[in-house]
Amino acid sequence: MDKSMLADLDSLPEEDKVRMSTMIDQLQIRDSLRMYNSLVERCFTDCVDTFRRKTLDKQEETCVRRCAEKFLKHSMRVGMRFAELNQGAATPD
Amino acid sequence: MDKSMLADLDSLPEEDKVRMSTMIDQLQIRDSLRMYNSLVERCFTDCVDTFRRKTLDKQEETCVRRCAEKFLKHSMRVGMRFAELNQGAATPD
Amino acid sequence: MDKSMLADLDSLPEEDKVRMSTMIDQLQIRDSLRMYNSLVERCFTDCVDTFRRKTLDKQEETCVRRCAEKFLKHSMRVGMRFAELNQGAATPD
Amino acid sequence: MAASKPPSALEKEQIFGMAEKEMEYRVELFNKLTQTCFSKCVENRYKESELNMGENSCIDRCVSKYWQVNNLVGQLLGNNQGPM
Amino acid sequence: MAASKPPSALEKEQIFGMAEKEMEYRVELFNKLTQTCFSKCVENRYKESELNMGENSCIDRCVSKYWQVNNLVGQLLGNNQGPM
Amino acid sequence: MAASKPPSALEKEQIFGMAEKEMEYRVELFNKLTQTCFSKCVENRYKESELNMGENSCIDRCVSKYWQVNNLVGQLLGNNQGPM
Repeated sequence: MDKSMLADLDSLPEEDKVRMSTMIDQLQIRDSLRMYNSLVERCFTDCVDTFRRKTLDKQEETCVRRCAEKFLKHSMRVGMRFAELNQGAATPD
Repeated sequence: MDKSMLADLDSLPEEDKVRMSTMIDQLQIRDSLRMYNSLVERCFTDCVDTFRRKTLDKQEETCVRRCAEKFLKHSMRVGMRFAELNQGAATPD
Repeated sequence: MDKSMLADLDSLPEEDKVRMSTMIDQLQIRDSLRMYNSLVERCFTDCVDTFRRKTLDKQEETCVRRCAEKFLKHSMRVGMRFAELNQGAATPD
Repeated sequence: MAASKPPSALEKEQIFGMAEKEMEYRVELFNKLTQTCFSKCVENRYKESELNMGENSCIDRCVSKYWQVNNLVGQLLGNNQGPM
Repeated sequence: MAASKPPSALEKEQIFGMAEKEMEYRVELFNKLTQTCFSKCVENRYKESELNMGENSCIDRCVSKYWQVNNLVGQLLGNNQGPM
Repeated sequence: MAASKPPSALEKEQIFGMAEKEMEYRVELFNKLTQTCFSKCVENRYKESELNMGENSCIDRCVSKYWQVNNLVGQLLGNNQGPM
């Protein structure tokens, strides 16, 4: 969001700020549900390849657990780097 | 949707129930259009690989028909299994 | 959008036409931002494969430039063909 | 609960918003499951338009396993039955 | 039609909603077509920034065939010109 | 700016709409970056649940390079810092 837009937001009355923060909350909920669905899809695709039984075997379950943990750690690391770059973009440098 | 949320919905006046059912309809329309687009993309990708002419040849057309029919049958089967699992999840098991 | 729907729109008062054109503008903005994100993802995936340094080397940068230019030219060409087909679909032919 | 005072306009927006997100989530889960199991189970030469027995049983097991992966990941993230 | 009585608020919402879904559908169709034909027709080493003749004619034919597949699938699903 | 007259209802809709599109854009950028760098950097046999040193440094460089590609494409399209 660039600064002129934020200036416009400051001039909005209280009820609009509430509306804006509700919108942000809703987008974050949608975003985390999407990330969840993508994580499930990726770990399923990478870990489950045989369909002779209808339940996960031990090996598949271990694979899914590790995949999910790795993905979450990865995602947090990317989030930190991404935030640094976003801040850096606002400074002269 | 969990039960507490449904309880909240029950306490809403008639006009909100109409609004909710309109929202559900709209999401279902959007969903079926997206599924349609995905089906077209998949069958095109799997069946069409040569671009020496601008019209589908007989073989490509047959492939697309079978692909679409298979996908629809698949999708219906998944829908039934998915519904069973959704119901099972609500019971003690 | 088929004609019966457009006929309905004609019968709407001025403020609704404004609302409709605002909606169209918003969808176009969202669309071009999505296209932008897809372009970045594709060119990154096709051009960047080594991670021994944290900055793009000359070769990667050249690859990304060409990829983006090709994609934009491709996208414009597809847009023209797509528009022709859309118009053709509305005429008897 | 039905006897409690009616929700405010803002609360209503939040109820509608949550219901919408929840539905979008389920639709997306279904769509990803459908696409993934089609890729895993259905041969993509399309020699016939019927699903054969092998494909059908593969689909059933694939849906079942996908569901388990969904629940397993939900547990890891700290709730019991998926994200909601 | 323009002379008929004005639509109610709910009818208006439905008209707007349908128009929005229809536009989203067309945008998504265009985007998928663009991505798919780029993958099928454009060499991904990017040795130059121009599309060559072979790529250009491949793109034209790819768009045409994609359109036909879209219509063919629409017919199979029971309407004549795609989903709308 | 804060002293100028308050925006009209339509202007407000446009401000909210633009802010929403901008946020959706950033979320999508982050998601694509996350998925792409996971594919490029993390071995997908999942022999352990920790990211090892090689993976961690690959991720940092991948994020940095993705960011540069994003800016480079933004410049090509005629603005200086990405699409907004």
